[in-house]
Amino acid sequence: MDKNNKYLQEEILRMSGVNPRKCMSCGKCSATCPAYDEMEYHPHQFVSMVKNGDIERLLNSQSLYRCLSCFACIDRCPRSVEPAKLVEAVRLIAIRKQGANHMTADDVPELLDEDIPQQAIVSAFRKYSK
Amino acid sequence: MQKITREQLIDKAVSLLSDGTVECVLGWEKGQFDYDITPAVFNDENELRENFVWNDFCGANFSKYLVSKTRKCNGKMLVFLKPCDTYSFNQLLTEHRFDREKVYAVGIPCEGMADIDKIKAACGDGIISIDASGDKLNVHTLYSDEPISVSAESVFAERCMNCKSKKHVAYDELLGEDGDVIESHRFDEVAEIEAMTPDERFAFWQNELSRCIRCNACRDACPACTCEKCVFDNPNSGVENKAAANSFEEKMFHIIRAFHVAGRCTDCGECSRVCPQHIPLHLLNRKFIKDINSFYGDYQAGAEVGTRAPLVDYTTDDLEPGEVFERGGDNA
Amino acid sequence: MRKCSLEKLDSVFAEIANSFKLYLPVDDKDGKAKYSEWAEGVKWSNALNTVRSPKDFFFPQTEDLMGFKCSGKNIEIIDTRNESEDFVVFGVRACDVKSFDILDRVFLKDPVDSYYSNRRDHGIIISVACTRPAETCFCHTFGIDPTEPAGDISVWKTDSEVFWQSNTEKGAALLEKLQALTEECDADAVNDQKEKVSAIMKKLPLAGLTADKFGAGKTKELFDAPEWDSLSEACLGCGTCTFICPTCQCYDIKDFNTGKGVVRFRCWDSCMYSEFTKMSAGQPRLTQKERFRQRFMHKLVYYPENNDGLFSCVGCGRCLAKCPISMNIVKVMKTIGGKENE
Amino acid sequence: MQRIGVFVCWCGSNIAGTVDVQAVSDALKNEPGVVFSTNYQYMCSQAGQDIIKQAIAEHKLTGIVVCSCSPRMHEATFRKTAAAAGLNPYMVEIANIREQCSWVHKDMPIGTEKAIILGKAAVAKVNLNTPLTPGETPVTKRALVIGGGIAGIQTALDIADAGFPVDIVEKKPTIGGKMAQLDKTFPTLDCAACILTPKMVDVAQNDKIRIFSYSEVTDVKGFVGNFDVTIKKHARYVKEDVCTGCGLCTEKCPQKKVPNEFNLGMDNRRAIYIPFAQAVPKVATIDPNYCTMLKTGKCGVCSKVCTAGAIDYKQKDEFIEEKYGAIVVATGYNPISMDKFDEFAYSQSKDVITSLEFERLTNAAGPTAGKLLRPSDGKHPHTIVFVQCVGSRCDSCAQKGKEYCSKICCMYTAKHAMLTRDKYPDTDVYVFYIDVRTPGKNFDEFYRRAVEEYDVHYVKGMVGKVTPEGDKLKVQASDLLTNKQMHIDADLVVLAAAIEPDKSARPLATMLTASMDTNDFFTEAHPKLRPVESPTAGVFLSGTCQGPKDIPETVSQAGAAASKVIGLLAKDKLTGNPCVAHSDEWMCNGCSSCERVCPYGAITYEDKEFRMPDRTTAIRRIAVVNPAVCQGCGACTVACPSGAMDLRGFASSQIMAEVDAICK
Amino acid sequence: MQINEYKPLIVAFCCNWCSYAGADLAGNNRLNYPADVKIIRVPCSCRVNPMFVLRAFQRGADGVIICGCHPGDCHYTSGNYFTRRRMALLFSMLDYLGIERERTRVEWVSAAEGAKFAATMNDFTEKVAALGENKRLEDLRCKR
Repeated sequence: MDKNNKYLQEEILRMSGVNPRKCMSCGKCSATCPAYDEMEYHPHQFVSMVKNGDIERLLNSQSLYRCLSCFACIDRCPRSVEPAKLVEAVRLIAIRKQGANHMTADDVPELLDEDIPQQAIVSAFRKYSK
Repeated sequence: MQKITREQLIDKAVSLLSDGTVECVLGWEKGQFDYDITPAVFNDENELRENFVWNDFCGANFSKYLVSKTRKCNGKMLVFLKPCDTYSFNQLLTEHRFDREKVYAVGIPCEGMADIDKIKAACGDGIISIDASGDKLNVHTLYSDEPISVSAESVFAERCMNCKSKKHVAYDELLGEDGDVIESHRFDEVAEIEAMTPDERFAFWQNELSRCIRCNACRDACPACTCEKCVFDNPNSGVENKAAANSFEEKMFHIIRAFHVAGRCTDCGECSRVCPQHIPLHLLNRKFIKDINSFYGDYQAGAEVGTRAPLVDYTTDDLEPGEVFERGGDNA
Repeated sequence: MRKCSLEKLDSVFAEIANSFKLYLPVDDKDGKAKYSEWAEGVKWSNALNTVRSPKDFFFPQTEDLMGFKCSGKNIEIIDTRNESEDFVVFGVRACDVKSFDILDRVFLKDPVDSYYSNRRDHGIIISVACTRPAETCFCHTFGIDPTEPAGDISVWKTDSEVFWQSNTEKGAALLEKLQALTEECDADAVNDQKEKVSAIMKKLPLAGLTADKFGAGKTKELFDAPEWDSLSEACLGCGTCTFICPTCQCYDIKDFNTGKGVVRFRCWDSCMYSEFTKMSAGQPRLTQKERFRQRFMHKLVYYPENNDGLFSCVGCGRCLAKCPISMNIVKVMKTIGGKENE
Repeated sequence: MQRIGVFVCWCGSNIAGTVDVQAVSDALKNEPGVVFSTNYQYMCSQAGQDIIKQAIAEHKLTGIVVCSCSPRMHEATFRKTAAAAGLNPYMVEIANIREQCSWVHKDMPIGTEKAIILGKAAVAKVNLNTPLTPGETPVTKRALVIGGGIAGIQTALDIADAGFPVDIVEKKPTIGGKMAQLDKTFPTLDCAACILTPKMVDVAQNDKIRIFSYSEVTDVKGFVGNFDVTIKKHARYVKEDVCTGCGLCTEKCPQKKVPNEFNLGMDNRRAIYIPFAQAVPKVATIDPNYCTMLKTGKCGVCSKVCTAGAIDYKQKDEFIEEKYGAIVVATGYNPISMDKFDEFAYSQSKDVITSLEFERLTNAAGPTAGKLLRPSDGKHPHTIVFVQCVGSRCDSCAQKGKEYCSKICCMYTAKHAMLTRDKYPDTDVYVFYIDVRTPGKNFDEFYRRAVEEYDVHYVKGMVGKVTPEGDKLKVQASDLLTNKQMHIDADLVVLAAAIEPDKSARPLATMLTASMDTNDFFTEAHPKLRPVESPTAGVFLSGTCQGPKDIPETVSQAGAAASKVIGLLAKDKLTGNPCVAHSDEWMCNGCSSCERVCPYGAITYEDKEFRMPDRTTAIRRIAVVNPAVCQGCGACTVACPSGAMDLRGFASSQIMAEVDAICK
Repeated sequence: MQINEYKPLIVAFCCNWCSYAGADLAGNNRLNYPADVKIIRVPCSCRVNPMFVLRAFQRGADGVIICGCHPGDCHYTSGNYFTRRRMALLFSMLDYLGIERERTRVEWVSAAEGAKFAATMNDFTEKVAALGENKRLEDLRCKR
């Protein structure tokens, strides 16, 4: 694991309070995820990628923004790993990277369509309005 | 001044004696002066009328006597219990130290007892007589022509100033009115000591405990110290000692004594009352009571019969010994 | 007789303290007097008497007698004695001075207790006459005059002056050293005071108390008195009376294993304790009544029997003030001694 | 004064490498009581032990100190050595100068100094040792088995086989337990009933075994070898000895709408019932919650049809008191409730079932007579989804399931999948798994057969949610290996629910003063070396009350527990641990402090007459320790304010002597 | 590290089932800790009477540590729960009397925690050494 990934990993773990080592790779998070098909990396992969320090790849993936923050994975996870919190933390890392946002708040309205859940819109504005 | 009168108590005792309810009466016997009152057993009306007293100096806690006296007595014994005495009474019952069937307990209200040393400090030596009127005590001395008047409250014994309860928790019969448990400030002094630095605390206790002459009055008067044989009298216990040999022995004695009564001490204050050296021994016992309350929840020994004392009880999530200092407020 | 002004007293103390360790009654933070070593700034207590008696100076509560050390299977004896320092005790009341006589008859009788006798030899007692006896005082019962205290030097204190009179050679020698700070005087002021105090003594509640019913030869009469039962009824069996008593002289000798050796020490013991004089066959006095009786019979009958009628109580009144249950020798004397004592 | 021998072991260079053993034996020679001191290369060797024996004889030793390895290692060895030489074995003390000295310190002078101090402490202790003789108590030669499942049955049979009487207490009307509800058993697929019911008959016919069915244990007193047990026999309103088990009443009873617990509520029974055809005892039982006669006093049909006259509406609960020498706990398990797993729609759809329900559905004696039909509409299911680890292996924070692996689910799910495919080749069977765990004889082969021969679709991944939609169950799951989310329209979803100890176990453990872990499984006396004993002497563990296990494992544990019981009952007397508490009756206050801290209930009180020092007599309450029950923890010794309570072998004086010696 | 550091005397009461075995394990694994620590074997931590603790101080110990099974793991089910209460109160009282709180400790060490045992002893010894000689609970007779 390179230095940057290591640093990012520590930051993510600290911010999220998640211990990915508790994951037993059952995949229930991915099984339950409503945005699964939108994602390049799925919730269980999120967990294992954070665990393995494969953060850069995660940061560069659009999957990050496909998570609806519905927290179904948190609710269902038998090991209390809480993948959504990891997603949240990785997003924060992206936000904190000055100018590294893949889009801004202004880009959001354009992307809106009727199928997007309300939760996702709120979530998007929360992320990009600052 | 006590609200209930000597005559009321004597009448009650006489009627219980004459109807055969009790065989004898454990009460207070008058002394040389108005203040040196001795616990005594009265067997008939004459003795009662002649020698029984009830005044502001009847502080002695009778509960402890029941352990030995009920063993000797065949029938029932009448005992007068002040509110604070009833706690000791219950605690002794919890520990099966006497036969409840052999006791007829009459609860009597108490307005607080006077500390003769405080009176002497206020009025000087040579006290010839003390009479009570209202909330004043009039003290006649050899050295003043007029009686010196002091308010009863100003000469209350320490335990009465910090009275924890005017409620009787045990009795067969109650004379006068029952009172309530009182929000007292009895832990303030403990908190003050806790607030000192360790060095100050050590100096404080070194000064107090070094005065100990190991007369054992505290132990022998204590209603919780009813051991058939005290470890400090038992040569096989490894801690036996007759006299204060050095400062360690004093600490050992007082720590272990306080520990042995921890969770059982009702805070009756007899230890401090009887100490000829005026060591504030109640502050050791109260420390344990305060700790128990804050670590394991409020507990008043003797409030009920049959409760489990905190030291013979536990919960699985009790605090760790290392945490006591955080909980007790870190003052060091 | 010599005198000095009250203001000069500290200089006198300083002068004495130049040559001796000087102990005198000093108030502690609770206002209770106790014997403490004098040093600059230490004030003599106004209290009538100390809580503990001065017998500690000659017969301390605990005292190491000797030590021994085992190395391998050998025993080496170690001298631990330290009672060879000269000292002065100031402010001893008449009753307490008398108590030394009583202790002397025990410890200085053959075989002489050398620990006690050494301390006696090295100690100078400066007594002080009483001016304000308390209600608990009954020294007169035993023929003690509180206005005429014995000791190596007797002292009377008036409102403005302190009067000194030596009674022994030791006393005279010490007074000699105080020549510069004191002046020769007559005894008028002292006599005045004596008269006044004697008048007060007659008004004391215990003025009429006598020990006539007690003394040598009364054992048979008093031993089985029925009153012992009720008197001892409330006794807790603590050692307060014994340990504050100026004349109680019982002790126990014990070995303390320090791990590095053994210290043989003696400490006060009390006949009120259930373990007192316990032997392999058990205790001779099994009940508190017997132990209680022992204490008072000893003071009032056995001791006089062995010591020319001298009672082993000096009427200091400490036990009257300190007994947790207010049972004391006066109550015993009045109850056993019959009505005429009241 | 003792005559003590000191024996310093070199343990080759283990001790001698860091400790000057000669210096140690020389130094200890001068300690009080020591009359002999030596050192030797290996004290535990035969030659070393001979040195000890010889010295005991030669120097008339009354106590010995061995400075060697940990007492946990060789205390027993040296005690035997002493005993062989005629010395009381409890006159031996070990100074641990290996594990706690030579192995943790590098410096020779420091190690030597510490070894001497540890030796001195041991000498100081031995000086105060007294010869101890273990107490003896008689053994009641009867065993109690609590629980009549396969574990209890096997234990009882084995004990009875050795000639000891056994009682089985079963809270249900029949013995048989969970195994009676099962269809086939893995990995051999023999029919559960075919192998269980003969054993149940054996139990019924064994004259050494009594069955208390429909009964519970309500009180346990006493201790190993001498338990006094109260058994509450619930009124079944049928005279057990009269009922012939003809079953006529169960057909005539007009109250037909009682959920049949034996079929997990998937069909109904009558208010008077026999749980299943092979029940033992085969006796009808009236369910007082549903019986019209018992509730309203009107009906009495069963009584009328019973030709034997076995019905007794006035029957009362009966309490039986019996003495036992040993108690075996075999209280078994239950599947956990699915209430907290809403995502699987268990409460929303009848077609989401647990594996135990699946057993009943496929059992020939079950509600569908063995045909696999959907509970909702009785149709034949085509797509069946099995979900493993439902409630097992959960994180404790989630507070939904259990942290442990339920152990049996992988195998029974493979069995279910295989049997389904075997019987109904037209079905699609999916098994969603996290891991497949098959450590057992022929287990993995069995699982592979399901995959390879029966084409069961094993998918690595978990089901995320199940949504009933029409007559289908929409199953959304992940397939981790192909990294796809799967959507299956299933007809039946079977949940492999975690198993948990029976609810009756916790109060029973309290009665037995047996300890439990946080999951309410009984704890073993030692997890490896004493796996079928509870830490409470005389209480043994059989089956799933100790932890999840399958039938063969349960049966072998049952046999092991039985052999432990037989070993106990075969003794006429029990010798106890002599290092127990004892109370000095002269000092005891009778205050009950000790009793309150005793975890074993070893302390009782009695009123005893004493001749007091003042020559009067007094009745005093004093504590009495039962040495057979006391385990020697010493909690009472500190609770006792007067110091009346002391512990043999670890007396206060001995511990203080050690303290003194160390602090010299 | 300080040179000429005070060598304290530490008395460690260890329960037979967990902590004593933990100490043995520390030995098996050759985990060093100061020889100042002397272990006394007791059946259970609940066998430790406060009198023993004071006795150790009287006789010259500078620190006393009591080790038992982790709460819930007591070989005797509940012994260490009582220890926990007793020692919590005792230590609080000693602190109240002005005696240094670092001189006493209770630590739960299982039979598997050899490393924890050694680490605990290293840490405790270091803390007690920093306090120096026990002056506040000493018995001068035992110092000669």
